[in-house]
Amino acid sequence: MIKKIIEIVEKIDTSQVFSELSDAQSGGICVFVGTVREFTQGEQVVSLEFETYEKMALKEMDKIATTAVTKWNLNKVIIRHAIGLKNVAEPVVIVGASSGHRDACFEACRFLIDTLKETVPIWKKERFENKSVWVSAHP
Amino acid sequence: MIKKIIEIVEKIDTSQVFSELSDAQSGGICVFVGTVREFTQGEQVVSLEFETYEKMALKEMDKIATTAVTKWNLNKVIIRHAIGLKNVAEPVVIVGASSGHRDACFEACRFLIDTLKETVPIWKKERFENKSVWVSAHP
Amino acid sequence: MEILLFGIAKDIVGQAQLRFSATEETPTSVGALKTMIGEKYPEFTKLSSLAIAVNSEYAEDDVSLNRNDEIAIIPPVSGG
Amino acid sequence: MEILLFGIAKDIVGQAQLRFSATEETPTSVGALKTMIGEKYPEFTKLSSLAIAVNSEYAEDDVSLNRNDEIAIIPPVSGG
Repeated sequence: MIKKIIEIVEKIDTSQVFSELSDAQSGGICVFVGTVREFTQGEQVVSLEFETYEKMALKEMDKIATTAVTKWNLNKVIIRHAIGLKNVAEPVVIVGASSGHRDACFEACRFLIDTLKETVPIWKKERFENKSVWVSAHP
Repeated sequence: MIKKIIEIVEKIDTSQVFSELSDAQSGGICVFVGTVREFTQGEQVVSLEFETYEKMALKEMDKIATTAVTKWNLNKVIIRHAIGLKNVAEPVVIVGASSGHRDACFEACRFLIDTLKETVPIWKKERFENKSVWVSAHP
Repeated sequence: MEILLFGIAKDIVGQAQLRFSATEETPTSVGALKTMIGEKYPEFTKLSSLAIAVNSEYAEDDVSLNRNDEIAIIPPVSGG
Repeated sequence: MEILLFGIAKDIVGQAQLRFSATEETPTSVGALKTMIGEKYPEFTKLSSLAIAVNSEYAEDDVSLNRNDEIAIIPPVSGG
Protein backbone atom coordinates (compact mmCIF):
# COMPACT_ATOMS: atom_id res chain seq x y z
CA MET A 1 0.00 0.00 0.00
CA ILE A 2 1.33 3.43 -0.92
CA LYS A 3 1.61 5.53 2.22
CA LYS A 4 3.37 8.64 0.89
CA ILE A 5 2.78 10.45 -2.39
CA ILE A 6 5.45 13.07 -3.12
CA GLU A 7 5.31 14.76 -6.51
CA ILE A 8 6.19 17.81 -8.54
CA VAL A 9 3.84 18.13 -11.49
CA GLU A 10 2.90 20.49 -14.30
CA LYS A 11 -0.75 20.64 -13.32
CA ILE A 12 -2.59 19.62 -10.15
CA ASP A 13 -5.74 17.52 -10.46
CA THR A 14 -7.65 18.09 -7.21
CA SER A 15 -10.41 15.62 -8.06
CA GLN A 16 -8.50 12.48 -7.06
CA VAL A 17 -6.96 13.52 -3.76
CA PHE A 18 -9.57 12.02 -1.43
CA SER A 19 -9.42 8.71 -3.28
CA GLU A 20 -5.64 8.83 -2.97
CA LEU A 21 -5.86 9.40 0.79
CA SER A 22 -8.80 7.07 1.42
CA ASP A 23 -8.07 4.33 3.89
CA ALA A 24 -10.03 1.77 5.92
CA GLN A 25 -8.16 2.69 9.12
CA SER A 26 -8.86 6.42 8.77
CA GLY A 27 -11.79 8.32 10.20
CA GLY A 28 -10.60 11.68 8.88
CA ILE A 29 -8.87 13.19 5.87
CA CYS A 30 -7.70 16.81 5.87
CA VAL A 31 -6.50 18.48 2.67
CA PHE A 32 -5.19 21.97 1.98
CA VAL A 33 -4.98 23.46 -1.50
CA GLY A 34 -3.05 26.66 -2.16
CA THR A 35 -4.46 28.65 -5.08
CA VAL A 36 -3.48 31.79 -6.97
CA ARG A 37 -5.16 34.82 -5.39
CA GLU A 38 -6.10 37.66 -7.72
CA PHE A 39 -4.95 40.46 -5.43
CA THR A 40 -1.88 40.56 -3.25
CA GLN A 41 -1.49 43.62 -1.03
CA GLY A 42 -3.95 45.47 -3.25
CA GLU A 43 -2.14 44.76 -6.51
CA GLN A 44 -3.72 42.66 -9.24
CA VAL A 45 -1.77 39.51 -10.08
CA VAL A 46 -1.72 38.39 -13.71
CA SER A 47 -0.13 35.02 -13.03
CA LEU A 48 2.39 33.22 -10.86
CA GLU A 49 5.41 31.36 -12.13
CA PHE A 50 6.98 28.56 -10.11
CA GLU A 51 10.37 27.01 -10.56
CA THR A 52 12.16 24.39 -8.51
CA TYR A 53 15.38 22.58 -7.84
CA GLU A 54 13.49 19.36 -8.36
CA LYS A 55 15.87 16.76 -7.00
CA MET A 56 16.30 18.65 -3.73
CA ALA A 57 12.64 19.68 -3.51
CA LEU A 58 11.50 16.05 -3.69
CA LYS A 59 13.99 15.13 -0.96
CA GLU A 60 12.78 17.94 1.30
CA MET A 61 9.13 17.12 0.64
CA ASP A 62 9.82 13.50 1.50
CA LYS A 63 11.46 14.52 4.79
CA ILE A 64 8.40 16.59 5.72
CA ALA A 65 6.04 13.72 4.89
CA THR A 66 8.11 11.21 6.86
CA THR A 67 8.26 13.49 9.88
CA ALA A 68 4.48 13.97 9.77
CA VAL A 69 3.73 10.25 9.38
CA THR A 70 5.83 9.48 12.45
CA LYS A 71 4.66 12.38 14.60
CA TRP A 72 0.92 11.99 13.94
CA ASN A 73 0.76 8.27 13.12
CA LEU A 74 -0.77 9.04 9.72
CA ASN A 75 -2.16 6.35 7.48
CA LYS A 76 -1.50 8.24 4.25
CA VAL A 77 0.06 11.53 3.27
CA ILE A 78 0.36 13.52 0.07
CA ILE A 79 2.48 16.51 -0.93
CA ARG A 80 2.17 17.61 -4.55
CA HIS A 81 3.41 20.92 -5.93
CA ALA A 82 2.91 22.39 -9.36
CA ILE A 83 5.54 24.31 -11.32
CA GLY A 84 5.31 26.57 -14.35
CA LEU A 85 2.85 29.35 -15.06
CA LYS A 86 -0.36 29.40 -12.99
CA ASN A 87 -3.36 31.66 -13.47
CA VAL A 88 -5.76 33.16 -10.93
CA ALA A 89 -7.71 30.51 -8.95
CA GLU A 90 -5.53 27.65 -10.21
CA PRO A 91 -4.20 25.20 -7.60
CA VAL A 92 -0.44 25.40 -7.02
CA VAL A 93 0.02 23.02 -4.13
CA ILE A 94 -1.97 20.28 -2.46
CA VAL A 95 -1.09 18.64 0.84
CA GLY A 96 -3.17 16.17 2.82
CA ALA A 97 -3.21 13.49 5.46
CA SER A 98 -5.50 10.72 6.63
CA SER A 99 -5.56 9.42 10.18
CA GLY A 100 -7.69 7.53 12.67
CA HIS A 101 -9.06 10.67 14.28
CA ARG A 102 -9.40 14.24 13.09
CA ASP A 103 -6.99 16.01 15.46
CA ALA A 104 -4.05 14.25 13.84
CA CYS A 105 -4.93 14.95 10.22
CA PHE A 106 -5.72 18.64 10.87
CA GLU A 107 -2.46 19.21 12.75
CA ALA A 108 -0.43 17.23 10.22
CA CYS A 109 -1.96 19.05 7.26
CA ARG A 110 -1.08 22.41 8.78
CA PHE A 111 2.46 21.21 9.47
CA LEU A 112 2.87 19.96 5.89
CA ILE A 113 2.05 23.30 4.26
CA ASP A 114 3.84 25.45 6.86
CA THR A 115 7.04 23.44 6.61
CA LEU A 116 6.88 23.18 2.82
CA LYS A 117 6.81 26.97 2.65
CA GLU A 118 9.87 27.19 4.89
CA THR A 119 12.20 24.56 3.49
CA VAL A 120 11.30 23.24 0.03
CA PRO A 121 13.36 24.82 -2.78
CA ILE A 122 10.54 26.18 -4.90
CA TRP A 123 10.43 29.81 -6.01
CA LYS A 124 7.44 31.88 -6.97
CA LYS A 125 7.48 34.93 -9.19
CA GLU A 126 4.42 37.17 -9.07
CA ARG A 127 3.65 38.73 -12.43
CA PHE A 128 1.76 42.01 -12.25
CA GLU A 129 0.69 44.22 -15.16
CA ASN A 130 3.94 46.20 -15.18
CA LYS A 131 6.47 44.24 -13.18
CA SER A 132 7.33 40.84 -11.77
CA VAL A 133 8.71 40.03 -8.34
CA TRP A 134 10.36 36.97 -6.76
CA VAL A 135 8.28 36.51 -3.61
CA SER A 136 10.08 36.78 -0.23
CA ALA A 137 13.44 37.44 -1.89
CA HIS A 138 13.93 40.75 -0.11
CA PRO A 139 13.21 41.74 3.50
CA MET B 1 -22.08 33.82 -6.74
CA ILE B 2 -22.90 30.98 -4.37
CA LYS B 3 -21.11 31.52 -1.09
CA LYS B 4 -22.58 28.74 1.05
CA ILE B 5 -23.38 25.17 0.07
CA ILE B 6 -25.42 23.33 2.71
CA GLU B 7 -26.67 19.88 1.79
CA ILE B 8 -27.80 16.51 3.05
CA VAL B 9 -27.29 13.88 0.37
CA GLU B 10 -27.45 10.13 -0.17
CA LYS B 11 -23.88 9.92 -1.40
CA ILE B 12 -20.93 12.33 -1.19
CA ASP B 13 -18.90 13.01 -4.32
CA THR B 14 -15.54 14.27 -3.08
CA SER B 15 -14.19 14.95 -6.57
CA GLN B 16 -15.91 18.31 -7.04
CA VAL B 17 -15.30 20.00 -3.70
CA PHE B 18 -12.25 22.06 -4.68
CA SER B 19 -14.01 23.33 -7.79
CA GLU B 20 -16.99 24.23 -5.62
CA LEU B 21 -14.78 26.19 -3.21
CA SER B 22 -12.48 27.69 -5.86
CA ASP B 23 -12.42 31.46 -5.85
CA ALA B 24 -10.28 34.23 -7.34
CA GLN B 25 -10.01 36.01 -3.97
CA SER B 26 -8.82 32.90 -2.14
CA GLY B 27 -5.24 31.82 -1.59
CA GLY B 28 -6.21 28.76 0.43
CA ILE B 29 -8.86 26.06 0.59
CA CYS B 30 -9.09 23.63 3.51
CA VAL B 31 -11.36 20.60 3.38
CA PHE B 32 -12.08 17.87 5.91
CA VAL B 33 -13.72 14.56 5.00
CA GLY B 34 -14.98 12.19 7.67
CA THR B 35 -14.89 8.55 6.58
CA VAL B 36 -16.01 5.23 8.02
CA ARG B 37 -13.18 3.67 10.02
CA GLU B 38 -12.99 -0.11 10.06
CA PHE B 39 -12.20 -0.44 13.75
CA THR B 40 -13.63 1.56 16.63
CA GLN B 41 -12.18 0.81 20.07
CA GLY B 42 -10.88 -2.49 18.77
CA GLU B 43 -14.19 -3.71 17.36
CA GLN B 44 -14.70 -4.26 13.64
CA VAL B 45 -17.41 -2.09 12.12
CA VAL B 46 -19.53 -3.61 9.35
CA SER B 47 -21.22 -0.34 8.38
CA LEU B 48 -22.60 2.91 9.74
CA GLU B 49 -26.15 4.08 9.34
CA PHE B 50 -27.03 7.75 9.50
CA GLU B 51 -30.42 9.31 9.96
CA THR B 52 -31.40 12.95 10.36
CA TYR B 53 -34.12 15.39 11.23
CA GLU B 54 -33.48 17.00 7.88
CA LYS B 55 -35.32 20.30 8.19
CA MET B 56 -33.63 21.12 11.49
CA ALA B 57 -30.25 19.73 10.41
CA LEU B 58 -30.15 22.04 7.38
CA LYS B 59 -31.02 25.00 9.61
CA GLU B 60 -28.28 24.15 12.10
CA MET B 61 -25.73 23.56 9.32
CA ASP B 62 -26.62 26.92 7.84
CA LYS B 63 -26.11 28.64 11.21
CA ILE B 64 -22.66 27.08 11.51
CA ALA B 65 -21.71 28.16 7.98
CA THR B 66 -22.96 31.70 8.54
CA THR B 67 -21.06 32.02 11.81
CA ALA B 68 -17.87 30.80 10.12
CA VAL B 69 -18.22 33.11 7.11
CA THR B 70 -18.56 36.11 9.42
CA LYS B 71 -15.89 35.14 11.92
CA TRP B 72 -13.17 34.21 9.40
CA ASN B 73 -14.25 36.34 6.46
CA LEU B 74 -14.55 33.28 4.24
CA ASN B 75 -15.09 33.51 0.52
CA LYS B 76 -16.89 30.18 0.24
CA VAL B 77 -17.99 27.47 2.60
CA ILE B 78 -19.45 24.01 2.21
CA ILE B 79 -21.11 21.60 4.65
CA ARG B 80 -22.45 18.38 3.15
CA HIS B 81 -23.51 15.34 5.11
CA ALA B 82 -24.53 11.93 3.87
CA ILE B 83 -27.32 9.80 5.32
CA GLY B 84 -28.21 6.14 4.95
CA LEU B 85 -25.92 3.12 5.06
CA LYS B 86 -22.18 3.75 4.65
CA ASN B 87 -19.45 1.15 4.31
CA VAL B 88 -15.84 1.19 5.51
CA ALA B 89 -13.76 4.01 3.92
CA GLU B 90 -16.82 5.76 2.45
CA PRO B 91 -17.12 9.52 3.06
CA VAL B 92 -19.91 10.51 5.44
CA VAL B 93 -19.33 14.24 5.78
CA ILE B 94 -17.37 16.91 3.93
CA VAL B 95 -16.78 20.44 5.21
CA GLY B 96 -14.56 23.09 3.68
CA ALA B 97 -13.75 26.76 3.43
CA SER B 98 -11.82 29.07 1.13
CA SER B 99 -10.23 32.30 2.28
CA GLY B 100 -7.58 34.86 1.40
CA HIS B 101 -4.96 33.30 3.65
CA ARG B 102 -4.54 29.82 5.10
CA ASP B 103 -4.97 30.56 8.81
CA ALA B 104 -8.62 31.43 8.26
CA CYS B 105 -9.59 28.39 6.20
CA PHE B 106 -7.82 25.94 8.55
CA GLU B 107 -9.47 27.41 11.65
CA ALA B 108 -12.86 27.67 9.96
CA CYS B 109 -12.71 24.09 8.68
CA ARG B 110 -11.97 22.79 12.16
CA PHE B 111 -14.82 24.86 13.59
CA LEU B 112 -17.24 23.54 10.95
CA ILE B 113 -16.68 19.87 11.75
CA ASP B 114 -16.41 20.34 15.54
CA THR B 115 -19.63 22.34 15.73
CA LEU B 116 -21.48 20.04 13.33
CA LYS B 117 -20.72 17.12 15.64
CA GLU B 118 -22.08 19.06 18.62
CA THR B 119 -25.29 20.58 17.31
CA VAL B 120 -26.57 19.12 14.03
CA PRO B 121 -29.39 16.58 14.51
CA ILE B 122 -27.84 13.62 12.75
CA TRP B 123 -27.55 10.22 14.39
CA LYS B 124 -25.11 7.44 13.66
CA LYS B 125 -25.63 3.77 14.38
CA GLU B 126 -22.55 1.58 14.33
CA ARG B 127 -23.30 -1.91 13.03
CA PHE B 128 -20.95 -4.61 14.28
CA GLU B 129 -21.09 -8.33 13.51
CA ASN B 130 -23.39 -9.13 16.43
CA LYS B 131 -24.88 -5.84 17.60
CA SER B 132 -25.59 -2.26 16.64
CA VAL B 133 -25.16 0.84 18.78
CA TRP B 134 -26.39 4.45 18.55
CA VAL B 135 -23.14 6.39 18.98
CA SER B 136 -22.88 8.75 21.98
CA ALA B 137 -26.38 7.88 23.20
CA HIS B 138 -25.20 6.71 26.60
CA PRO B 139 -22.58 8.21 28.93
CA MET C 1 -50.05 16.82 19.47
CA GLU C 2 -47.45 14.84 17.61
CA ILE C 3 -43.82 14.41 18.59
CA LEU C 4 -41.14 13.34 16.11
CA LEU C 5 -38.68 10.72 17.25
CA PHE C 6 -35.19 10.05 15.90
CA GLY C 7 -32.28 7.72 16.51
CA ILE C 8 -32.41 5.93 19.84
CA ALA C 9 -35.60 7.83 20.79
CA LYS C 10 -37.41 5.94 18.05
CA ASP C 11 -36.04 2.63 19.40
CA ILE C 12 -37.08 3.48 22.98
CA VAL C 13 -40.65 4.33 22.05
CA GLY C 14 -40.86 1.67 19.35
CA GLN C 15 -42.27 3.98 16.70
CA ALA C 16 -41.32 7.12 14.72
CA GLN C 17 -43.86 9.42 16.34
CA LEU C 18 -45.43 9.91 19.73
CA ARG C 19 -49.06 10.96 19.50
CA PHE C 20 -51.33 12.56 22.10
CA SER C 21 -54.98 12.19 21.17
CA ALA C 22 -57.23 15.25 21.35
CA THR C 23 -58.66 14.10 24.66
CA GLU C 24 -55.30 13.35 26.34
CA GLU C 25 -53.58 15.84 28.57
CA THR C 26 -50.58 17.30 26.69
CA PRO C 27 -47.42 18.85 28.11
CA THR C 28 -47.54 22.65 28.09
CA SER C 29 -43.77 23.27 28.16
CA VAL C 30 -40.53 21.69 27.01
CA GLY C 31 -39.66 20.91 30.63
CA ALA C 32 -43.03 19.23 31.21
CA LEU C 33 -42.58 17.14 28.06
CA LYS C 34 -39.15 15.95 29.24
CA THR C 35 -40.58 14.94 32.61
CA MET C 36 -43.51 13.17 31.00
CA ILE C 37 -41.46 11.08 28.57
CA GLY C 38 -38.91 10.27 31.28
CA GLU C 39 -41.70 8.87 33.43
CA LYS C 40 -43.41 6.98 30.63
CA TYR C 41 -40.14 5.66 29.10
CA PRO C 42 -37.44 5.51 31.80
CA GLU C 43 -34.81 4.68 29.15
CA PHE C 44 -34.80 8.41 28.25
CA THR C 45 -33.38 9.27 31.67
CA LYS C 46 -30.35 7.08 30.96
CA LEU C 47 -29.23 9.00 27.85
CA SER C 48 -26.14 11.27 27.85
CA SER C 49 -28.38 14.22 27.08
CA LEU C 50 -31.90 14.96 25.94
CA ALA C 51 -33.00 17.99 23.98
CA ILE C 52 -36.30 19.10 22.54
CA ALA C 53 -36.75 21.00 19.30
CA VAL C 54 -39.78 23.22 18.77
CA ASN C 55 -40.42 24.18 15.17
CA SER C 56 -36.99 22.79 14.26
CA GLU C 57 -35.02 24.90 16.77
CA TYR C 58 -33.49 23.77 20.03
CA ALA C 59 -35.80 24.90 22.87
CA GLU C 60 -35.06 25.50 26.55
CA ASP C 61 -37.22 23.97 29.29
CA ASP C 62 -39.31 27.12 29.81
CA VAL C 63 -40.52 27.31 26.19
CA SER C 64 -44.25 26.63 26.01
CA LEU C 65 -45.76 24.11 23.62
CA ASN C 66 -48.79 24.58 21.41
CA ARG C 67 -50.80 21.92 19.62
CA ASN C 68 -49.65 23.18 16.22
CA ASP C 69 -45.95 23.25 16.99
CA GLU C 70 -43.63 20.78 15.30
CA ILE C 71 -42.03 19.10 18.27
CA ALA C 72 -39.10 16.66 18.16
CA ILE C 73 -37.12 14.70 20.70
CA ILE C 74 -33.39 15.10 20.05
CA PRO C 75 -31.29 12.38 21.66
CA PRO C 76 -27.49 12.85 21.75
CA VAL C 77 -26.40 13.76 18.21
CA SER C 78 -23.56 11.87 16.54
CA GLY C 79 -23.13 13.20 13.02
CA GLY C 80 -19.78 13.54 11.29
CA MET D 1 33.16 23.49 -10.26
CA GLU D 2 29.64 24.29 -11.32
CA ILE D 3 27.02 25.99 -9.17
CA LEU D 4 23.29 25.73 -9.92
CA LEU D 5 21.27 28.94 -9.71
CA PHE D 6 17.53 29.28 -9.13
CA GLY D 7 14.93 32.01 -8.81
CA ILE D 8 16.35 35.45 -8.12
CA ALA D 9 19.91 33.99 -7.98
CA LYS D 10 19.61 33.24 -11.69
CA ASP D 11 18.48 36.82 -12.35
CA ILE D 12 21.33 38.29 -10.29
CA VAL D 13 24.01 36.31 -12.09
CA GLY D 14 22.26 36.46 -15.45
CA GLN D 15 22.56 32.77 -16.19
CA ALA D 16 21.44 29.39 -14.83
CA GLN D 17 24.87 28.22 -13.70
CA LEU D 18 27.99 29.71 -12.24
CA ARG D 19 31.13 28.01 -13.53
CA PHE D 20 34.65 28.04 -12.16
CA SER D 21 37.15 26.95 -14.78
CA ALA D 22 39.75 24.36 -13.86
CA THR D 23 42.38 27.05 -13.45
CA GLU D 24 40.28 29.39 -11.28
CA GLU D 25 40.50 29.37 -7.51
CA THR D 26 37.36 27.68 -6.11
CA PRO D 27 35.79 28.14 -2.69
CA THR D 28 36.63 25.30 -0.30
CA SER D 29 33.67 25.67 2.05
CA VAL D 30 30.05 26.78 2.01
CA GLY D 31 31.00 29.88 4.01
CA ALA D 32 33.76 30.77 1.55
CA LEU D 33 31.36 30.36 -1.37
CA LYS D 34 28.85 32.72 0.27
CA THR D 35 31.54 35.34 0.83
CA MET D 36 32.80 34.99 -2.72
CA ILE D 37 29.42 35.38 -4.43
CA GLY D 38 28.50 38.26 -2.11
CA GLU D 39 31.65 40.10 -3.20
CA LYS D 40 31.25 39.32 -6.89
CA TYR D 41 27.46 40.00 -6.96
CA PRO D 42 26.56 42.42 -4.14
CA GLU D 43 22.84 41.86 -4.84
CA PHE D 44 23.15 38.56 -2.96
CA THR D 45 23.86 40.43 0.27
CA LYS D 46 20.49 42.22 0.00
CA LEU D 47 18.42 39.03 0.04
CA SER D 48 16.30 38.02 3.08
CA SER D 49 18.40 34.87 3.41
CA LEU D 50 20.90 32.86 1.44
CA ALA D 51 21.47 29.13 1.73
CA ILE D 52 23.73 26.68 -0.07
CA ALA D 53 22.85 23.10 -0.93
CA VAL D 54 25.56 20.49 -1.34
CA ASN D 55 24.48 17.31 -3.09
CA SER D 56 20.87 18.48 -2.76
CA GLU D 57 20.95 18.96 1.02
CA TYR D 58 21.08 22.22 2.94
CA ALA D 59 24.68 22.73 4.12
CA GLU D 60 26.07 24.81 6.99
CA ASP D 61 28.93 27.27 6.48
CA ASP D 62 31.58 24.83 7.73
CA VAL D 63 30.79 22.12 5.17
CA SER D 64 33.69 21.72 2.74
CA LEU D 65 33.21 21.72 -1.01
CA ASN D 66 34.72 19.31 -3.51
CA ARG D 67 34.92 19.71 -7.27
CA ASN D 68 32.51 16.81 -7.83
CA ASP D 69 29.81 18.03 -5.45
CA GLU D 70 26.50 19.24 -6.83
CA ILE D 71 26.32 22.74 -5.41
CA ALA D 72 23.33 25.07 -5.57
CA ILE D 73 22.55 28.57 -4.37
CA ILE D 74 19.19 28.63 -2.59
CA PRO D 75 17.71 32.12 -2.36
CA PRO D 76 14.66 32.61 -0.07
CA VAL D 77 12.15 29.89 -0.95
CA SER D 78 8.53 30.81 -1.69
CA GLY D 79 6.65 27.67 -2.62
CA GLY D 80 3.04 26.99 -1.68
